[in-house]
Amino acid sequence: MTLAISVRRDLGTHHLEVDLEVADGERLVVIGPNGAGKTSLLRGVAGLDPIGSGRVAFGDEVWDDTTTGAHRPVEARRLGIVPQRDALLAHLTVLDNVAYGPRSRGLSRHAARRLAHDELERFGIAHLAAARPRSLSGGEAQRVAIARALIGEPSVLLLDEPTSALDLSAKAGVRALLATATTALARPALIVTHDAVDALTLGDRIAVLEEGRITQIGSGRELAAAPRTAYVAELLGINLIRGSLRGSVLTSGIFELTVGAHEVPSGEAIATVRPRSISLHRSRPEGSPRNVWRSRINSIDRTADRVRVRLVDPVEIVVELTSAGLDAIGVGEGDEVWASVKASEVVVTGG
Amino acid sequence: MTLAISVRRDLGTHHLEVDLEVADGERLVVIGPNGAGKTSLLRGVAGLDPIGSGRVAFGDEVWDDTTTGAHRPVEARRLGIVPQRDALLAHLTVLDNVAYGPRSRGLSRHAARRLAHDELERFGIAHLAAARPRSLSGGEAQRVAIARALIGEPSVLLLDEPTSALDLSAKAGVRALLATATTALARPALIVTHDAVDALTLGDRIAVLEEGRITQIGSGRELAAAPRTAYVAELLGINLIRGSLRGSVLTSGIFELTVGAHEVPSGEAIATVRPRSISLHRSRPEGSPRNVWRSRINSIDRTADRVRVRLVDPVEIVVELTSAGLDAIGVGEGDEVWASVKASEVVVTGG
Amino acid sequence: MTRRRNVLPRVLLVPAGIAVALFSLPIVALIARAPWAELGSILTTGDTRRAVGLSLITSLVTTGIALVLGVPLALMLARTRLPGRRIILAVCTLSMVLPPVVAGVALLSVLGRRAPIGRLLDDWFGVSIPFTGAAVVIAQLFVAMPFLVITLESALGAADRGPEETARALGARPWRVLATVTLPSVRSALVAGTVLTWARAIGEFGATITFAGNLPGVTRTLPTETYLTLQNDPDRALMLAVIQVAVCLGVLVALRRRWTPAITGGRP
Amino acid sequence: MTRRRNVLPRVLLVPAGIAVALFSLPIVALIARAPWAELGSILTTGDTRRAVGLSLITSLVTTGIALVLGVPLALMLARTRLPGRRIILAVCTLSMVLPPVVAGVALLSVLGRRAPIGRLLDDWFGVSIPFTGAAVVIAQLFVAMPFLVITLESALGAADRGPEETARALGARPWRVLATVTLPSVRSALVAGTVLTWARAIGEFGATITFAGNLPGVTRTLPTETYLTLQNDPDRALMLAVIQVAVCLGVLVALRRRWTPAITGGRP
Amino acid sequence: DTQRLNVFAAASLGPVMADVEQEFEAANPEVDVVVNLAGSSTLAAQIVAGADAAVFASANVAQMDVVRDGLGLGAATVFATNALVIVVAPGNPLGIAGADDLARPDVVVALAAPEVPAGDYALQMLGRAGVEVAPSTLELDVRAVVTRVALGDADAGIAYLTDVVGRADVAAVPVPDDQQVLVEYPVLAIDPSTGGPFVEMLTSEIGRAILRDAGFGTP
Ligand SMILES: Nc1ncnc2c1ncn2[C@@H]1O[C@H](COP(=O)(O)OP(=O)(O)OP(=O)(O)O)[C@@H](O)[C@H]1O
Ligand SMILES: Nc1ncnc2c1ncn2[C@@H]1O[C@H](COP(=O)(O)OP(=O)(O)OP(=O)(O)O)[C@@H](O)[C@H]1O
Ligand SMILES: [Mg+2]
Ligand SMILES: [Mg+2]
Repeated sequence: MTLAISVRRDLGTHHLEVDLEVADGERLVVIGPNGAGKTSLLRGVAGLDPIGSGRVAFGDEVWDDTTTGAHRPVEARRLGIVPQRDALLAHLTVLDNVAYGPRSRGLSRHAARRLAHDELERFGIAHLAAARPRSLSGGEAQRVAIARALIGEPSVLLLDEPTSALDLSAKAGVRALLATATTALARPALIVTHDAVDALTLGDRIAVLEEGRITQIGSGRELAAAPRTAYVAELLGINLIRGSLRGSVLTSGIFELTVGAHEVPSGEAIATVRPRSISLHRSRPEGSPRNVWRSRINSIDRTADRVRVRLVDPVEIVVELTSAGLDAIGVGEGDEVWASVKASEVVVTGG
Repeated sequence: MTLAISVRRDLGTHHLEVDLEVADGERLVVIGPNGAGKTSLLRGVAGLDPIGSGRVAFGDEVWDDTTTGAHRPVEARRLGIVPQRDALLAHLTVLDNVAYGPRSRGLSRHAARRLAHDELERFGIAHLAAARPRSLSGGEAQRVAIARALIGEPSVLLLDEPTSALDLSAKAGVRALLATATTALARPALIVTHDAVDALTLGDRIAVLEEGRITQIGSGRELAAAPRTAYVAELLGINLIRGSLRGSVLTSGIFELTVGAHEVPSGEAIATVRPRSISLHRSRPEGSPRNVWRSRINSIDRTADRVRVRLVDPVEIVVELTSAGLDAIGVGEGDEVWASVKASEVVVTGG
Repeated sequence: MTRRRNVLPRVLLVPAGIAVALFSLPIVALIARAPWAELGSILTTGDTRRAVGLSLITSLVTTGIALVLGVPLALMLARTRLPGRRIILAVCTLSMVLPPVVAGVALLSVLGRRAPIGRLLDDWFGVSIPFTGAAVVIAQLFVAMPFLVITLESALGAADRGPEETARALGARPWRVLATVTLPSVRSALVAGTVLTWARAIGEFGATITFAGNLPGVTRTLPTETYLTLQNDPDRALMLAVIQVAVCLGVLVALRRRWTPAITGGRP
Repeated sequence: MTRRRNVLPRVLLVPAGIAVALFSLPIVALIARAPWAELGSILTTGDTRRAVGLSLITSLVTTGIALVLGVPLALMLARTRLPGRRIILAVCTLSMVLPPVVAGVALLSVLGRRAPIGRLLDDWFGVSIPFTGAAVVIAQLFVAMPFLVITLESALGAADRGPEETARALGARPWRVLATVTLPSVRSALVAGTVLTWARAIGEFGATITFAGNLPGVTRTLPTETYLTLQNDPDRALMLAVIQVAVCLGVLVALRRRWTPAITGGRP
Repeated sequence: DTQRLNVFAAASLGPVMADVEQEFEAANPEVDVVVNLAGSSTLAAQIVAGADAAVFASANVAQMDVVRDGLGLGAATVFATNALVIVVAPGNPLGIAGADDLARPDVVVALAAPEVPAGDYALQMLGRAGVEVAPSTLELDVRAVVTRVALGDADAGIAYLTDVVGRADVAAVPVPDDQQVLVEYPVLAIDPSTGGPFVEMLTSEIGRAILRDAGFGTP
């Protein structure tokens, strides 16, 4: 059964206006900047926050409809839910937290605890069964909350940043468990995350929510192929420059970029450049690249063997190179550098 | 002044045993798996949790010494602190939360609010000044908490997963602000994180905490060059195999790996292999690689253009390849594959 | 977990000490002045034992009924947008404000034999409430239940609603939310309100005597007995008061044993 | 924020309704029976006005002192590991359990001119407490302060300690933590306890008349006046009780106006 | 500069004391009379505990004796008397004619508790009448007995004559002389120099007239 969502709600600084459908067995990831309204959307679908005006339906079960006033209370929606904060019931043990749902749906205490225990084992946290939430570490608490959401046979999964407190291997483990569980359940799952790997790994489709509106929706591959906004591009580690195209030159403010072969008509257009295809130089480089400009290093993010250098002025661009490569140039934050990229590496799409 | 920490405390399932020094102006990142004791360590240093037995001193100020019973109360330690959860005071506005520290240290209400307002502006969240914490999104709340920690002139910064709820661009921004602020302050900073980019970008040194003990400490470069534990290796995206070395063969259980040229004596040894140097094949490959084995795909993590394939059986190994590369092989989770790596790509160090 | 440092300003010990003195000195004086020699004779008196028994039974019944009626009322006041919310809260408080004797008269004006409702009860069921144990309980309820309602209402109003939302999201129906989340989250206020109600009920005297009357074994509670004895034999009355204090202390300590660990258990 | 759905089981309306009836019917009956024709003459009587004034002043003074003494005591009980913690809590409760007249006798046994402390005060400072306004306040304190202490102690015990830790970590010293975090976090219990204390104090009568006497303009409070009038002119006494109810309602509504927004303001 | 005179008087004497106070202050402008009204036993306890009382007017001899014993004082003066009556509803619907009718099973009787004077007197009276009564309640003071009958929860009770004088919501059935008991109100000047004049006025013709108006007898 399909989860059909249509929500219009005032969030103070902006409006939440979302229309979405999540099919049975589909994992829809909602990703977006802080304050975009992801949590508000999820809580609206759950029935915990008002939806303003609109309609939420699961198959032919109407959960909320502000035109008819129909409302199905939260507890009757059979949700598997991980709230963004304060997920656990503080006065219950971990075991009883996980057993709470099954017990609420009518299982005996014994059966519910048994089920909960199995679930905890699946998550490798059975040793925490008797602990109280207050004494758990952040990551432990989050794993308990996820276990609790997956237990029983929820109709719809609503997970709000389920992996934000997890360490790397726990993240991978939880992602695998989530993938298995949602596939086995064959129910709609709505997953909010900030983590691009979560989104690309788990999301059958990814909806990008910015300032209350969905700016792009599609598979990870589709998004990576043609990111529509700077946020998506940054998320996927791609540079995006909006500008006006005339012939083979895209102009964005005072910045001009010669682009590769294309069939895009003149006018508003988007150019994307992979961070690895840009080179950095200490002084003006000689040679073939058509695009060469002077810029300043704003910040440098490091991973084990690579660095991502963020340039600002005249345009924001991220450049990825090896640590050794950066050392060879010998520049740091705040320094001036020259950047270059071949026109053939600049892909242009319609605006 | 140096922050000298020596803590021995029972954490229930394991012991926290940490000796650390953080120099003035140094950013020490503590990273480790969930439940390792990072938060307990930070709270111990802050004076919020007992340190069990041991000593915490900042320069010649003794903050805690269980042999003499000396204790400096939390409020007299002039901390800049971001707790892992429930950071904000729920009954105060955002502005008053940020102004709380300066006000507590004697500033007039007006001056404290003015300072707080400036700090909020620096973080780009001045529009939230009048909001109550309950109405903030997760990421907004976290930014407020960080702003609050950096205000005034704290002696020591203690930040517990300060970026976990932030979106990608906020993360980069906050990292930059943190770097600037700590450099300007020239005070010890202890930063707990799960995020390898945070650690490598911010950490002058990185301390790896596993099961209550520090298993490795050094600069990011040092860690990347010779990871000592599977956790560090995974964090940095490197494969690590412990085994016993005899000549050019490292044996780990039933798995044998031919390693590159080395001068390591026989016995316990560690081999590291970069995920990109391993190839995957649908059927047994012909040709030069010395190491070829059959394995099974446990999980696949995706980024925009690359995938990380986790193999299990007979040994846990992560392989990184392009999405296109994986598509070309045409395998998925649970499938059997062949893996190969050249001996020269397997680096061995002493155990 | 080891040494936990005092986070309170030291000076607070001074007013706290004065408060303790204010509470304890009169009790100590009472105990000191009481004629302990008479204890045996008082304890073996049938009147005293009947009064103690009646006081215990009626006050516990009152407390039970107060819970059954007062908890729902507190929930309604705190959790729904009842129109007359504030007025009801204020009216609850008024019964504490009335001098108990007036409270008794007010009760008689409703449930007395000639009063509107009392007459109906008498005509239809032949039931007359004054001069019965039921009247004692009603009088105690009227003056003591507000403590439960007001204490609980304030705690419910202040309690975080997050856990209730979580419980509902996990599929818990209203009754289950109430039993497993709402009430446990205000447990200490519930205990405090119950103790206050019970203590006020067992000490009640003015409203009881006015509404229920005073017949040994039926409506003569320990406070009434004490008051009467005070008329002729003040010393013996002090001994009765000491017995009252001892009985209450016994019940409180027994209750605290059962309740306190549950309250403080969660805190490190 | 728009429609918030009822999360309480509907059936709870039944007991809640009974509770409201129990509280309100006697008050309604009182108002119905009171001789409203006499209202004018009563209100213009100097005695009544003096009694109302005295009741208001003493009960408010009592409430103020109860806050000054009771809040520190509640803090000590809830936040430190005082050795006699439970005993002190139980003793607080005992003063509620004593019949008020006995409480008055107990106070006389400590502060009477012939009693240990009273004699010292008399000898050293020439101060005699009984039959003064101070005695009225002391009697009210003795019976009313426990409500504040117990309500507040339970709320403090249940309150999350996290915010206090945060405040300290931000550099707040104990007094500041108290004023900006601890007390605000139990604000609704503080209000409830204060209201209970004030209501009990302004309704106090047995301990007052015994310990402080019944001197017009000095120690004759409204409940005492009502009691006396009840002896000689019961109808007029009912009218006095209605005046008492009206005065209290006025104060409560005035207080609620000031307090309630602060309490409920945070909740959506 | 006025001199203060504290009169401790039984609550039932309230209206009488108010009138005497007026007369006394008129005659002695330099004196401010303050009347402290409460139950006799409360007053006795207060005086024994050291209260600054110049005059004690008790509703019964026993509490006066408590004070005399406690302070070692001489004899008191009886200044007023009272008589018992049977209180019934207005119009006496149950036709209660005397003590015998109080034993009828259909009559709900309220008495004062034997521990308080009115209850003691009532028992004496019933004893003289040779009637055994099973009361429904033993009130703590005699006014409560009247209230019971006035509200209709009791059909009859035994109270003082002064309790029913001037009341329309109850009626009184007189008690024959052979069953009547002697109810005496003693007064004592605890501080003879200041309290003496007040006691004098109370026992003078002025005081007696006030007492008679309120329904008391005067010795
Ligand atoms: N009750 C409320 N009152 C006022 N504003 C609110 C309320 N709830 C949410 N908002 C505002 O709505 C916006 C969206 O909040 P929401 O929690 O949905 O964001 P989010 O996308 O989940 O962000 P994050 O990634 O930081 O968790 C925020 O700017 C927040 O301040
Ligand atoms: N008060 C306590 N009582 C019992 N166990 C505790 C208590 N506090 C912490 N622990 C245990 O100590 C361990 C370390 O907890 P801590 O919060 O320090 O972990 P962490 O390294 O911060 O983990 P995370 O990354 O998940 O936040 C956990 O296993 C936790 O369950
Ligand atoms: Mg959110
Ligand atoms: Mg932690």
